[in-house]
Amino acid sequence: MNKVVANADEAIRDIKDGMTLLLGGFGLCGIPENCIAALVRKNVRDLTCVSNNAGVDGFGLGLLLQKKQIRKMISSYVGENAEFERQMLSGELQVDLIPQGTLATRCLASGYGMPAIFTPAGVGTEVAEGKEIRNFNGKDYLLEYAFDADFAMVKAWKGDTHGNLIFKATSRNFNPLMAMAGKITIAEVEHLVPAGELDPNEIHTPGIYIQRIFQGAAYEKRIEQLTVQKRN
Amino acid sequence: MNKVVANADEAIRDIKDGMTLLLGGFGLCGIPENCIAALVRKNVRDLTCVSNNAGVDGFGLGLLLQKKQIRKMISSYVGENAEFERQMLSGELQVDLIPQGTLATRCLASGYGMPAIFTPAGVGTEVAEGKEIRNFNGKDYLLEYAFDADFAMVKAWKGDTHGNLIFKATSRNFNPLMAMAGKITIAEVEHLVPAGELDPNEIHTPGIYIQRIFQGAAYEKRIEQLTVQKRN
Amino acid sequence: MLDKNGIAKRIAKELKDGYYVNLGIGIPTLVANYIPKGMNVVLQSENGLLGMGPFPFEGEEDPDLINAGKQTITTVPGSAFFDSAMSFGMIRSGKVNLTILGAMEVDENGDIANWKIPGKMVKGMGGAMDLVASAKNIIVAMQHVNKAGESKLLPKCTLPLTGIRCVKKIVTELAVLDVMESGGFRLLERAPGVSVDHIVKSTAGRLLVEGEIPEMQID
Amino acid sequence: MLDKNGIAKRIAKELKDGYYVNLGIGIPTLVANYIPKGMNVVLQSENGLLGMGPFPFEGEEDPDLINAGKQTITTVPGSAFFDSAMSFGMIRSGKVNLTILGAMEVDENGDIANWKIPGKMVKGMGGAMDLVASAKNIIVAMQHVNKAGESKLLPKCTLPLTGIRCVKKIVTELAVLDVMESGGFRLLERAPGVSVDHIVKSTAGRLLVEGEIPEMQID
Repeated sequence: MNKVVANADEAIRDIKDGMTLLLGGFGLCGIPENCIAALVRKNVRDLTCVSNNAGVDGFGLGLLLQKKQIRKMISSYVGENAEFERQMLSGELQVDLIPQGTLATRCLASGYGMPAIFTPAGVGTEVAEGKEIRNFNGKDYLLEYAFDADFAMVKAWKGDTHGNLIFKATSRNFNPLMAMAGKITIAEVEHLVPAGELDPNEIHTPGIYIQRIFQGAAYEKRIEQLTVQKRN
Repeated sequence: MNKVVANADEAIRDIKDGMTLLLGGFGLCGIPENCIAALVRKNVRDLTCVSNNAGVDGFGLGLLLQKKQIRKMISSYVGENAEFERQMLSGELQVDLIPQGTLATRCLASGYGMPAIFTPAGVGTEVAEGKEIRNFNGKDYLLEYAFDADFAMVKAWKGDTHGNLIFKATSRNFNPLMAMAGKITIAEVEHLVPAGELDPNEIHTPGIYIQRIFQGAAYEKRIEQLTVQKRN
Repeated sequence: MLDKNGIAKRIAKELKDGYYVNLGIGIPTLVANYIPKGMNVVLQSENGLLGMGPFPFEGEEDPDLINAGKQTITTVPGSAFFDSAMSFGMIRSGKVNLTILGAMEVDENGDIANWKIPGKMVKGMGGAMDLVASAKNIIVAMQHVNKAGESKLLPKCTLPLTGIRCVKKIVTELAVLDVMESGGFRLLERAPGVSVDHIVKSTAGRLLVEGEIPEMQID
Repeated sequence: MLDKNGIAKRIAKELKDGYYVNLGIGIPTLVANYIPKGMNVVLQSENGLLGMGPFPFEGEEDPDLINAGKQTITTVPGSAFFDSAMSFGMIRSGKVNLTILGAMEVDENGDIANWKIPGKMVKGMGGAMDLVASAKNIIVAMQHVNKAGESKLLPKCTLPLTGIRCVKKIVTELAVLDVMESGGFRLLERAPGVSVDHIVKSTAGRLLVEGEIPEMQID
């Protein structure tokens, strides 16, 4: 049950042009830094990336945007990213904006073998256009479909050789969901330990959802909005 | 945010005849022993109980059955329980048998604000009778509805005064799901600690889903099938 | 007339002991500073946290601990982390008691627009559509008029909608209003020093003014 | 003719390295005893465990650690606990590679009946309907004929169904068979000492016997 690969390059070896990728993280928090760097090195192109955000200029998914490797982004909030904006306005980049809870729940649906889910998010808005609406108990819901993605890439705090994962604080965010939703899921971790070292009661993502795992390196963990208070 | 009540009797004080209750546990593992005992003392009647199993003669939900307090059981497997069988065959007790995964996912739906979910379990069987069937990608699914229950009662290993819960081993089972699905959820715990003592990273059920919590007493934790091997 | 902190202070009076609250970006964030002493309110951050605390002290920031605005934060005792599906699960199932968020426009039906201006760069709706579609209790914190001096309380929203029939109450620099079941705004309170006439002139949507309108008590 | 352990041994040969496997109650449970040395197979118990180990030593049983048959068990290194929704989530999403379960009847279409006998006390389907509706790979472990000597491999199940068009392979005390895409059983192997004729006579459903039928290799 050893799922360990040497590094990010080996983990993404069979990712090909035109594939659909799910990437964990919220803003720059909990993003699979090593996998993104390897995608840049491999220079795979025409990617469809499903990720809550699209990184910033020069970091996160911004690195893939810079090299024009992404054809389409499916996100809930694309933030402040000059290159993103330029590509979107020029029509080089397709962008599908979907509600954050819909994004999360569509991943959950994939991981839980549910072909579709109902959510009220977007009813009465342009998000509902072309979608099936159904009323339950007097309230309208949209039918939203599970994702069908070739690969998922997630970042965890700790992981074991069986692929069991533990996330830290709010870097959990979309990671456990996308981990469940990939046909092949790659986990990069800050601390890779032998099977048996993690408490089975504390595991957030059971290894059955993970196909490849590796010890990440040189994490930058950039902060997008540094907000602090002075001691007095 | 202190949700602590003194004991089970206080926790169930406003449960009334005819209500629908969700009860955590699998077999006798992780059942809310103190709450069940209090329901017996209070002698509320005509209950609809949603629980994966129905206890055994003389323990768990068997205690409520003995006193004829249950009008209807919604379960996946009702096991070996002579009084249960007698009441069911005599027509005193209504029994709805539903697939275990359907039971779990209908609770999840309630807790996640999804009015209904799709599952393939039961397609082509008598479970599908009268239910809506829908085909996604060539496979048939049943539409199953979220539960709408007055109270949920769960048993956790550790809990804090805010209602955050941690379960132990396989006593987790249906507990986190039913905890999310009750209009009012009561948690009984083996170890009640002040808010701040549990690691926020290790919490299985966030306190927002819990309305009342108490320190349980005198846990029996009976074993239904003792299976051991001899040392040699 | 209130400043941003005044609006936040007034909204803080809507909090109740035991509430779980989601605060949007902008003025709503300031509400956290005015939670009455001794009142238990737990702040939810939709990126996966219940029990959000203040900003960390300099040097103690943790890149793995941020709020939905991507700001570094801390936790309070009794907090819990979870994934985004559970986070929106608790929002959709109505466990979050109160949502406070900003808006570009609100209308007589309680519709809200706060995510998109056609022709301008669109950043996305984030979690706003989930929040407004699910919350039982939504308070909008915003300026009564926009920078061009036009009312943001309209007969009908002109911008792309975020959600429909969802706004219950509005707190602006001029007034507290609610949205009536039958449609239309109702004036509940006026800001210190602000006349009813000023509020009437600043409100484009139908406005019910009934009886004496009390001045807000915010301190 | 095989005994129960023989059936379990033969089924164990269907395991592959890296498989996640759900074992039903009865003969399937015995398969755990015959996992080839050095092969990595993780056992899933649908009450919320990946990495089920053997029974505990006397005195070391933990009432909080049981399998889906409610038996006290242990865990192996690398195990994980989860709730029942995630457990059936991994089953429904096809992450569990192989499901082995018992049956009262199996038919030419791959339909299976194993939960209810009309007129007898019905205990319930437990997780069986979820498992058979979801698993990509289902092996049935059962006796070829019932106690009355009647075949359990039928043209069409007579008992209430657990699931339809789901059984891929059947291992009995007499034979290994698969269910053909087009319907009908195909004889793959015969148990040591059992004749093809015996199997043909014991099989009520349509049975394809093509060429020489090899004897099972189980040791």
